[in-house]
Amino acid sequence: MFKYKRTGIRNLAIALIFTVAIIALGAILDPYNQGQLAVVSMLFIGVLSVTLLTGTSGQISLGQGALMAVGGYASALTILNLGLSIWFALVMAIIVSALAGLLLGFAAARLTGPYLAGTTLVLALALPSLAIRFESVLGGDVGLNVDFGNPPAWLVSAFGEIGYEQWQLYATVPLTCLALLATANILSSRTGRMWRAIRDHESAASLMGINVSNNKIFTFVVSSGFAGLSGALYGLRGIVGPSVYPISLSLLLLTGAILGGLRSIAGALIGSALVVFLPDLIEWATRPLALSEQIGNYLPGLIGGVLLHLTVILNPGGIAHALHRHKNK
Amino acid sequence: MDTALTTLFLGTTRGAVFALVAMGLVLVWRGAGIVNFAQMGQAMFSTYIASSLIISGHGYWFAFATALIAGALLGALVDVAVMRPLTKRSHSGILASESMRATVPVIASLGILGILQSLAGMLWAAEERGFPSPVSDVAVKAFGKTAPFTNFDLFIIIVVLLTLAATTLFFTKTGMGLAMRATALNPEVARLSGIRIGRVRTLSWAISGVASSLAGLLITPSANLSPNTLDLILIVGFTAAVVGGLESLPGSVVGGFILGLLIAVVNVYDAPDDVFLALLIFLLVVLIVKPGGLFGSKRVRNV
Amino acid sequence: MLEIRNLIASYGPVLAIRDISFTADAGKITTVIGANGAGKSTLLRVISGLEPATSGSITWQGHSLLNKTPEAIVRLGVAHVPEGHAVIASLTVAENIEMGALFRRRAHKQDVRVAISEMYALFPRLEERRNQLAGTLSGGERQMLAISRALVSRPSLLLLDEPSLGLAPLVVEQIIATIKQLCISTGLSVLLVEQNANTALAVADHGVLLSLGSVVADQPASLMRADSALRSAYLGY
Amino acid sequence: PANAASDPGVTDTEIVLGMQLPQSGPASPGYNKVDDAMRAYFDYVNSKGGVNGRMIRLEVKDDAYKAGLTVSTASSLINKEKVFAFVGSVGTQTHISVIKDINRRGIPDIFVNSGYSGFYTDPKKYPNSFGDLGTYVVEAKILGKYLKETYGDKKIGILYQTDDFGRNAVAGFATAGLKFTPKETAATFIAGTQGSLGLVSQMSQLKAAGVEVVIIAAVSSASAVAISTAAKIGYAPKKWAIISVGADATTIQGLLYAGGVPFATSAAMLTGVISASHAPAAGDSSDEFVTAFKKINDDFNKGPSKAWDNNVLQGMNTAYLTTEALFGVGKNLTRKALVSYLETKGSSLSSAALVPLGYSKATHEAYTGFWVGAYDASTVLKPVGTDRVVYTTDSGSGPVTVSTYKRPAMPVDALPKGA
Amino acid sequence: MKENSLLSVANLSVNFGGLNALSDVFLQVNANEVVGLIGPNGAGKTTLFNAISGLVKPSQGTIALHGEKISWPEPHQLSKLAIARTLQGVGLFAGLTVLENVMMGADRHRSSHFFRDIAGLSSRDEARLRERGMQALAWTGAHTFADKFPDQLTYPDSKRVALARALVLEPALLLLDEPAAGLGHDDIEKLATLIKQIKSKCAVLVVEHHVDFVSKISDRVYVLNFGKVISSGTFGEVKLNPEVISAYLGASNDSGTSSLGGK
Ligand SMILES: Nc1ncnc2c1ncn2[C@@H]1O[C@H](COP(=O)(O)OP(=O)(O)OP(=O)(O)O)[C@@H](O)[C@H]1O
Ligand SMILES: Nc1ncnc2c1ncn2[C@@H]1O[C@H](COP(=O)(O)OP(=O)(O)OP(=O)(O)O)[C@@H](O)[C@H]1O
Ligand SMILES: [Mg+2]
Ligand SMILES: [Mg+2]
Repeated sequence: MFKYKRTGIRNLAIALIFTVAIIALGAILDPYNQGQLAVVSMLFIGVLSVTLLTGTSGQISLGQGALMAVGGYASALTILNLGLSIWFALVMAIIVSALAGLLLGFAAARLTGPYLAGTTLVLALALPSLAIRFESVLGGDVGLNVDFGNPPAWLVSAFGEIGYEQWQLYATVPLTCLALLATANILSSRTGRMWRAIRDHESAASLMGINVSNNKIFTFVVSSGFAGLSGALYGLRGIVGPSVYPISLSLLLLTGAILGGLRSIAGALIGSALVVFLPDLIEWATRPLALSEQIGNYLPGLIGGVLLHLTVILNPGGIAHALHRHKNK
Repeated sequence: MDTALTTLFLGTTRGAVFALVAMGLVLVWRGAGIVNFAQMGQAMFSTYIASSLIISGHGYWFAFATALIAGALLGALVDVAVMRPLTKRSHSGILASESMRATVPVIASLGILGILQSLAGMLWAAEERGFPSPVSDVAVKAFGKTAPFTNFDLFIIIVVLLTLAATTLFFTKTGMGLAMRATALNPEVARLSGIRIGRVRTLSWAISGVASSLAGLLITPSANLSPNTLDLILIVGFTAAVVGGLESLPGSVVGGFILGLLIAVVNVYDAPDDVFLALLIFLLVVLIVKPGGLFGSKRVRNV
Repeated sequence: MLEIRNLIASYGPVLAIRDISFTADAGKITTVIGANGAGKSTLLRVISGLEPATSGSITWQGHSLLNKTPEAIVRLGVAHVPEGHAVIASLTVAENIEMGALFRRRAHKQDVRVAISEMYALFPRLEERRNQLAGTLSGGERQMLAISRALVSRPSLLLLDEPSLGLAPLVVEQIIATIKQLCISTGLSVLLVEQNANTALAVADHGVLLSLGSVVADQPASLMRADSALRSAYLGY
Repeated sequence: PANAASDPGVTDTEIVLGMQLPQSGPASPGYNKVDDAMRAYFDYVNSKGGVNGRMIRLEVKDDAYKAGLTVSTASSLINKEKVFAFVGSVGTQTHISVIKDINRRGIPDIFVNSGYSGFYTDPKKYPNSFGDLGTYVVEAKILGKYLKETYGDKKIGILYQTDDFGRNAVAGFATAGLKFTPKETAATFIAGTQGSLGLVSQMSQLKAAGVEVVIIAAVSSASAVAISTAAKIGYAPKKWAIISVGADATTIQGLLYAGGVPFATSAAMLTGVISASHAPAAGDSSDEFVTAFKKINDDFNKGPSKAWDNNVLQGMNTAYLTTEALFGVGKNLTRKALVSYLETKGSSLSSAALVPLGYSKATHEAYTGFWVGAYDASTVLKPVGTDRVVYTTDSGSGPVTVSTYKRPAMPVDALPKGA
Repeated sequence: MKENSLLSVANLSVNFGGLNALSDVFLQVNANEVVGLIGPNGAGKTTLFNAISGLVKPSQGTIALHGEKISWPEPHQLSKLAIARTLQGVGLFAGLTVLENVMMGADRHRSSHFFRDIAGLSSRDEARLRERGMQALAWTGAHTFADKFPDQLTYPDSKRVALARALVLEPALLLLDEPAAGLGHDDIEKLATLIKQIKSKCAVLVVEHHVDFVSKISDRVYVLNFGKVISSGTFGEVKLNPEVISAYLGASNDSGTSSLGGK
């Protein structure tokens, strides 16, 4: 029994180790890969939102990209219109996207499987047209310019010259760490257990006194908060606009979650790294073949599709599951 | 008045194509219990095949028939290569819960979509293409006035209604139709009843492949063909299918026409920018008011 | 004659059937009894092709049933009513019954119609509910439907997995009587799996007692019924 | 801060340039030819010994028109490929996501293939970014003036895509005095949707409103759909006018051909259609630039489709300008030097264009002039009058005047050595 | 109506379209009493359960708990009303361990909430739930496989877990729908013993076709036929009722029940 008492501390330790590892890795990588690692950290949060929503509570969303967009716009508007710092903007992003998740959740709670998938897909499609509809506020298709700005002076004086990509990474990692910790805590506590129960057997869960529809909505809210944070960070790389959050972004998150392992945090990390580095990997591997551009450009899409397909057929638990069978079931 | 009439016709003809897409979705749903998000990828692929044939000098109807056959083959291929292995998996681990069993095929079909679009990109991406229509696509003239629809529009509507009639009869009146429904609903019991579920499933995928290829062939003449153009149609078609209840073929057709009209009305009386927003709102309203769709069976409270 | 030789089957690492051999005579009721988890249902599932066998042989009237799909096995005249209420909830009662006869609909059009009406005669309750969705039937009604679905294919071998489950005593009696009747009049062979050893042995001609996936007794039902030592050793009473 | 010794991407033997554009995905058709054309021209330059002994290498990254990806591909070009400068990047929405970063790093961002005026009109904001197209506003002002003068008595309407391109065009027409009423003489659609949803309601709307002159501010694939749709619904406006981006005859005819419209028919449909250009028409075989570029394209283009069209001409011209500027800066090639060269001498760079670049310390707008033409029966854009009159104006509210620029002749080896 | 009755159903009718699944049903369950509900297939037993647990809406009549009328409760409110119900079949959560399954039932006694969970501050509460879960498992004799997953259990064992999960809710009324179905003789015996023990904790209403089992465990039984109560009383009383014999037990009652219903 004793070991259970310490899950909170164990999770904290894991999150801190993760942070230190990423920061250390960031220090030795070249700027391009620092940037890529920053994207991994950002999308990791987004993939965690899928882990929570789909892996834990069994609801599928093809519209996480749209919720990322909500977070992105909320933070951009906070920065540009209220003149507040990016940290405050990120909090706003979480709050506003969680509210959007609440709205969506009301519909989602009544839907299952393919219905939910399709509805969220329509959402992903429809949301960008809001940017055009309310062009004066949301900047139309040109979007809103925001960025991470420059690293604070104390950081530079402590660590010396910090490149832009490196700063993106360092600014993101603490938030990723928090998201990781929060997810780990949710999964190892009653909340996560409750969501899993709903996923496995709705009516049995309701007989246990769980208000199934409220909890499904709530899962959407929490997951949307994660997605919003991820989207805000993603937008801070340069711009918040419709072309930053296309439908394919939602699919990218899902792909990452599936490839890595839908039910585990490690899987989410592996999956995010995979989707970000896959194109680089493919390019590196096919360079000797001197493929034509037309083939080369579509190759990541093809291989991504094939991987997704093979994972689902051969190993639906994803890489994490293959590495560590029977855990995090 | 004139505008209203135009809107009505526009909505009806567009709606007919959406109906066809929705029917393709419903066919697979009823035959295999899966919503096939790769469907318009398949349609795109077979339309490209037709287009390449036409460009290289073959006749339209030859290309048309080839595309339908290609659609059927692609549908069958998707079934054999993807969905069969998926259904053979034991229901343990991640597939232990029903919600995941409903989710995983969706993901698999998205994988197929990615593969098809990338392949089409590699093969044909250099430019966007037009696509010809089989019958005169020029506004019908009567009593010295131009009607707001073309022969091709009439052709589409007739094709859709015929397809609806044929498939409805097929499902409700034939043994194969019953076999398909049984297979989708409970494969184990179906097999124990002597139904060859492998064949039945493949057949329903093939039929759906034909329906969606047909949709591809009929929609591209009024638009263009590129690896991604049919994505939007799929989303509209999906919405139509859900509005119709996903179970019911007539429902999907009605859903298609409703959405065609909705989109026409938004286009004409509001702004095209709002089409997808309108789609989302409409879908949400339908699902909240009638979660099973307009024609879906009422879901009972159940433990 | 159903002949099973050295049959082994497992679920992954779990060995559910370890080396089973016995024969079931044509036109007779053979009952397979045993405690929970003895492997009774697995045995039936292997015979009907739902689960693969690891090794061994199963032959029915000279046809090997091994490595055949369930749908092929049904066509050899082997019908299986699995555990639980195996009906299709979203189809109507009539459609469920019709489904059982689908594969014979071309070759035996006339007879299928007759078979269907026989089922309604057997279970009038189902006729009343013809157009109701099977999912809204009561538990017992569903079991009746499952049995009808199997019988309507005019099987020569019927695999029944706990048919009494959820049925009122009266109905159980009636079903057993019907099956017995069919055995006599049409030469139907039955492999009956039951928890309820007494009921089963009372109607069966022959009994096979399983324990932990192996056959521990294989003898005429009347003998087995009388053997209280056997019962208390393997069935707990 | 760049200095001669340490500027990346330049060695004694090589200059590395970077470009990003949508080569795959929904936004790629047409544009995916620009990079192949540029590379063909650079290969030609290299075959002639390069620029001051340096071979030009063009690194191209596909961003699939996803701005999120653009940030990564830009970083890859900067940090991995270590490009000296960005050249000819395509895509307004995607370029916005990186323009600030590129400028902050002091990397030249030259000949950007976007007509969005926001990139160029304030050099203090983006000191290193220079345009390559005339802005949509300029073109619309000039085209608008012509249409108003010629068809002022007719009902004029517009079909435009609701993005910066369409809206800039509408703004330009408004400056020229052409105003449109939404839902009546102005029809809109979301960029990219015409490929799947068609434009029937838009064309029906214009028809119902009795529009006699239809302006199209959309990409070529949409123009093709618009024109063929109008034919289908029995709508025959007296005049079509298409903004140059959407008026590539080759693309339109190709689309229509695949749609079963023979080239002869589509040529007839296009005959008389009005458009504008800052350069000679792609089909103008009497133009020395066109013939020279066409030959280079035939000899050097290795892309999947090297069919000659406006996109190829545009790519060739961009590469030509780039070569000219690199020669112009001279042996001591630094980023600072390139930027200051373009700012001070850029306006005297010559190219196929019939107007000079508008570069100055005050603005980095590219071409400030257009000539108005109409397609002839062989789908070559011909001046509307007897002579080609090039007009010039700015992206603001300045007047439209006749340009006096005379394009310098092309060097015989098609290699510009700098202004 | 008796004062001390825990559950009292009065005058209850349920219709499905034209079908009267229940008509004018009166039924009472007192505290610490096991009441059996028997009747032919389709008599309306499950429907009565469904009405009590809010899954079908009665067309008339009242259902009262501790004398207070309840109507159309949402399934998740049942546990607040101190009603627990097992599912026909088993209905365990496949992705949760046995212990976690039971901890779900203990949830009613939690003191943690989302924000404490997300901050990682609920380990003490977890420990408490775990302890309760283990107790309940021990009660039904299922504690030895606390860390297994449901698909690793035998059928009788998973039934035990399901029972533990219902008991840990500490219900006042436990509804059991065919708990003995599919169980072997031994396990039925054990279940019967268990239910007799449960009686000290709560009242039990049980639907079962296993007549022997019903006779063994129930203090009183109600017999339903065609939606109506045709008889009630101790099992010994009702089994002599000719109507019950002809509708349910069968004519061969004396010899038959023993052979059909077990030993
Ligand atoms: N799907 C499965 N996966 C893994 N093991 C299984 C599976 N089904 C059954 N088993 C195991 O196989 C063994 C035999 O099970 P089977 O269902 O055949 O027994 P049974 O005699 O029919 O029992 P019951 O009377 O409970 O129906 C048991 O140990 C059981 O736990
Ligand atoms: N949703 C429904 N729609 C229509 N009829 C229904 C519905 N639910 C139940 N019925 C009918 O009501 C009757 C009573 O069903 P119920 O399930 O209560 O029977 P039961 O007594 O539990 O029988 P069993 O012992 O066989 O489980 C049955 O005839 C059944 O067909
Ligand atoms: Mg069994
Ligand atoms: Mg019941």
